[in-house]
Amino acid sequence: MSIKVRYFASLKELIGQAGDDCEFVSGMTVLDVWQALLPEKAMPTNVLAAINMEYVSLDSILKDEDELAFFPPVTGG
Amino acid sequence: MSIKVRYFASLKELIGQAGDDCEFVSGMTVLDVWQALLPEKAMPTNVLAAINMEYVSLDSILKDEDELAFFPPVTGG
Amino acid sequence: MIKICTSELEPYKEIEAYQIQQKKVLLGKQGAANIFIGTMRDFNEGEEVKGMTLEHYPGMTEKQLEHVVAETEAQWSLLDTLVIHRVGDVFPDDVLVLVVVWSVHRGTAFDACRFIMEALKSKVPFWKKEILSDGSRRWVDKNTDGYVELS
Amino acid sequence: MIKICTSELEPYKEIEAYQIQQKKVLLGKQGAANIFIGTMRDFNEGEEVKGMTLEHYPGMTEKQLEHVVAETEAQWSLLDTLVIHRVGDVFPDDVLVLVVVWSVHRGTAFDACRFIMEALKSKVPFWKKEILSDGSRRWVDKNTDGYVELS
Repeated sequence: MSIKVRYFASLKELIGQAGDDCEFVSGMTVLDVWQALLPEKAMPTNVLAAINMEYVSLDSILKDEDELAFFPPVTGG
Repeated sequence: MSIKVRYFASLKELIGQAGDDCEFVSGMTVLDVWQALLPEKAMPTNVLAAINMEYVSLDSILKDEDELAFFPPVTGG
Repeated sequence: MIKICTSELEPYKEIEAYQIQQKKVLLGKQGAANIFIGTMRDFNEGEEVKGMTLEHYPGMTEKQLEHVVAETEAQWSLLDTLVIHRVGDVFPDDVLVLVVVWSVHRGTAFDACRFIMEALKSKVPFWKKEILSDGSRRWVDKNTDGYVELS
Repeated sequence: MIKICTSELEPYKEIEAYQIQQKKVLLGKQGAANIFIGTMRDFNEGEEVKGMTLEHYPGMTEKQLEHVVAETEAQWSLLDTLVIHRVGDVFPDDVLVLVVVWSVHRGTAFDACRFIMEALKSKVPFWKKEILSDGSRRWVDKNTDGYVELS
């Protein structure tokens, strides 16, 4: 009963780790996961989120065993 | 005292020759040269003209020894 | 085809190899190819840059590249596309990205290649961290819009 | 550089050779290259085409290509350009034209490469005569506008 959480790039450095696990609670949103894991860190305004490698909004609801990623704006190319 | 005239592509075939010489007359225009050399051939509406390898309009005035070219719309690339 | 590349990206070798493989799709029909090659510069935002690390999100990067190509193919009639992106440690003059679009007509190839580049730069998870000449490191903040940027 | 080519045009060899020659201009600065390759198709306007002859106006063709490149360089800030056009007898899948633009930023490279292609197709004296499958020959009438063409 958990969500696998991953952080990338500057956000990984800001948080100081590459990922975490979050206990799954039915109906929890992307923002709920951030607040559960990082209660003292305000979410930067430009953070992007993905569930199972697809972009989602912060109010998206998670399912058990989902992979949730947080990362800064992309800068490839 | 002459203008060197050149024809290209489909125009060369239409006229049946690659070029011609035209006696130079002071003040003569591009159109005058066509009419002097090809009195029985109406100029096709899309013909382009160049004097010394630069595009010109049909009322441009020639100088002695100029090279005058007539050709159809370009189709390179 | 899309590909993530962890060592030197040699764009012309990649294109030639791919064209041989895709003969059936291209021969006789290919009227136009538009190719974009993005290369690492030795300066950015007024600072000399010695090197760079390209991070990505394995799995999601490929998935989002596939989405970009699918979206492009839905919008234009293309013969084929090739997108290769470098990851890991890179240095000035290393090729970072290659996009090739083959089509029957030239307008399509130009439009679609540019669309892929813009979508890649705004949607596909890659992140650049630069190493400056004094050894300090900084993350690149965000990509510019390539349709409006000034030269 | 501009060049008229009377035998097989091998675009990637040409680009690689030119890049080595132009190292001083490109190294460190080249952020973007946009490349257009035009290739002969085996059909046109509903007919199978077996071959083609590309006629040009020696002297004027080079002069007008130089004008096109100068006009492009006046409009955008570019590092370098390469334009090569094939003339003479060609067959399906032969490369007819190569345009490369190197610049610092990608928008510039895309815009300038496309501008060169459109200017080349509307202003530079080349003419195509096609050989159809029944052996008959026909002149290509006029070029389309690559900014508005449908795919």
